[in-house]
Amino acid sequence: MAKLLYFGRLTDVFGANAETLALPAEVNDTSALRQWLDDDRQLGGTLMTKSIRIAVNDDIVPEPWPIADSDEIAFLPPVGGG
Amino acid sequence: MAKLLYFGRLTDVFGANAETLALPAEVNDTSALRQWLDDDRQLGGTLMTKSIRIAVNDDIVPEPWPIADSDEIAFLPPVGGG
Amino acid sequence: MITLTDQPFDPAEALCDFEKRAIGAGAIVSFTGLVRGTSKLGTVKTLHLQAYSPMTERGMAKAAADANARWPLDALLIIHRTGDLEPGEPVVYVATASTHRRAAFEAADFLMDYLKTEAVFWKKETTDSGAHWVEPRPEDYEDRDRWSKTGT
Amino acid sequence: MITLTDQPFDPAEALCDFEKRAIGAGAIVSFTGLVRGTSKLGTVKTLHLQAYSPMTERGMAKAAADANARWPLDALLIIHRTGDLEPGEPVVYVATASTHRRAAFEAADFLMDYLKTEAVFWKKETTDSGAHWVEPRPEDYEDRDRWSKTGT
Repeated sequence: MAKLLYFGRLTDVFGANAETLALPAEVNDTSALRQWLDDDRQLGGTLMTKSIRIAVNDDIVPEPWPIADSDEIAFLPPVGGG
Repeated sequence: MAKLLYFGRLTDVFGANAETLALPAEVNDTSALRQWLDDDRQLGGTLMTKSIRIAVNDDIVPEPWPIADSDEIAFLPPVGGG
Repeated sequence: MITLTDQPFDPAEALCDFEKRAIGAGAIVSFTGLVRGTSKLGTVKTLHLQAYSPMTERGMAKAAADANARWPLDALLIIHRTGDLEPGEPVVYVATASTHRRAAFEAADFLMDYLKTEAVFWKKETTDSGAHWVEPRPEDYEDRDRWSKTGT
Repeated sequence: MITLTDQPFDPAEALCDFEKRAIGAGAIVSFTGLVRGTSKLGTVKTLHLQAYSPMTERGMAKAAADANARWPLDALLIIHRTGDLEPGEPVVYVATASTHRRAAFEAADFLMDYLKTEAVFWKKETTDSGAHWVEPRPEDYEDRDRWSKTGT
């Protein structure tokens, strides 16, 4: 099972901070994951924008990046604190 | 009588913060005062340098500036706090 | 020293502690960021700050190391809130100490630009007209870009 | 608000009071200048600060007015010591508050450059090797010249 984390405005889009799910066999990199999840939740392309970065197991990755069903995968909209 | 004030390193040069004295009749502007006082105390030109500014009655003046025997005249080496 | 906390903190107390650590430094610059009472969208009720630990802490530690490499600092402090804050509450506190006044100013300025544009936080503002997520403004990215080193 | 005092003061307390005055500002920058423990001439025993009142206060008020004219500040504070200070004691404290982080940083920086090069003070440092009067360094004048407005 993969753990997906949703930050910032994606928390509202998904209605949750996180979920655990089994990835379909063909979803084996971050590009495929963006496409599959966006379609599955009918987000109309929200996850396809480059301004949302992806971290795999706590590291932001260049994409596409391979993913496995045991990974923690975080979707990160533009950051900023202070 | 004029009141003369000595600040910064001039406090040490004159051995005092201030003194009150009668100005000679011919000492009627700041240039004449610098020259007369430097000679009188044998300061070897210490008071002749431009980096020492003069304030008359609490205002820094462009020189030569007229002075009277009732003025408060301050000698100000380069300033700086903090 | 870097602290991420979901509890309110007192910048004056932080400055007092920091001064003790920075004895001998000569120059201390501090920045306090407070939750504003009004925004473009109305009167602010709360500001919610979300972090992603330990990525958030790691990023802040890297920025602190960058500041230490770039300026001769005697001490450095970052405190950043998470959770729900009310207007007037401190969100962030940065302090830098150096023998050199200019180094202390620049390092604090640099750290704030990092925190505003690169630190791993997300902010949700709730006003009387609703809630929205706040992302950095173009000026924030321009401020940050002042520090980019080209050709080194 | 400008204070010239021959009594020790506490920057943390000053920041605490300033925050209360600056509620709603968003960004507060503060600078603390402490007496250093060592100088080129050895271990510092005391720093003596001489002022010329009311010229000193008038100059500081003018600098504060210049900062207010130049940046959108919600509040501003300068505290400056006179008399005899020991290493580690605060000499100067400047705080600025603004809606804009950049304005708060620049105004504090500007005020410190004024205080270092134009404020009407003289400093005498006593070290284990003797006493001497300290005047601004060339870098201090260069820092100040960053703020000169040409052609306006």
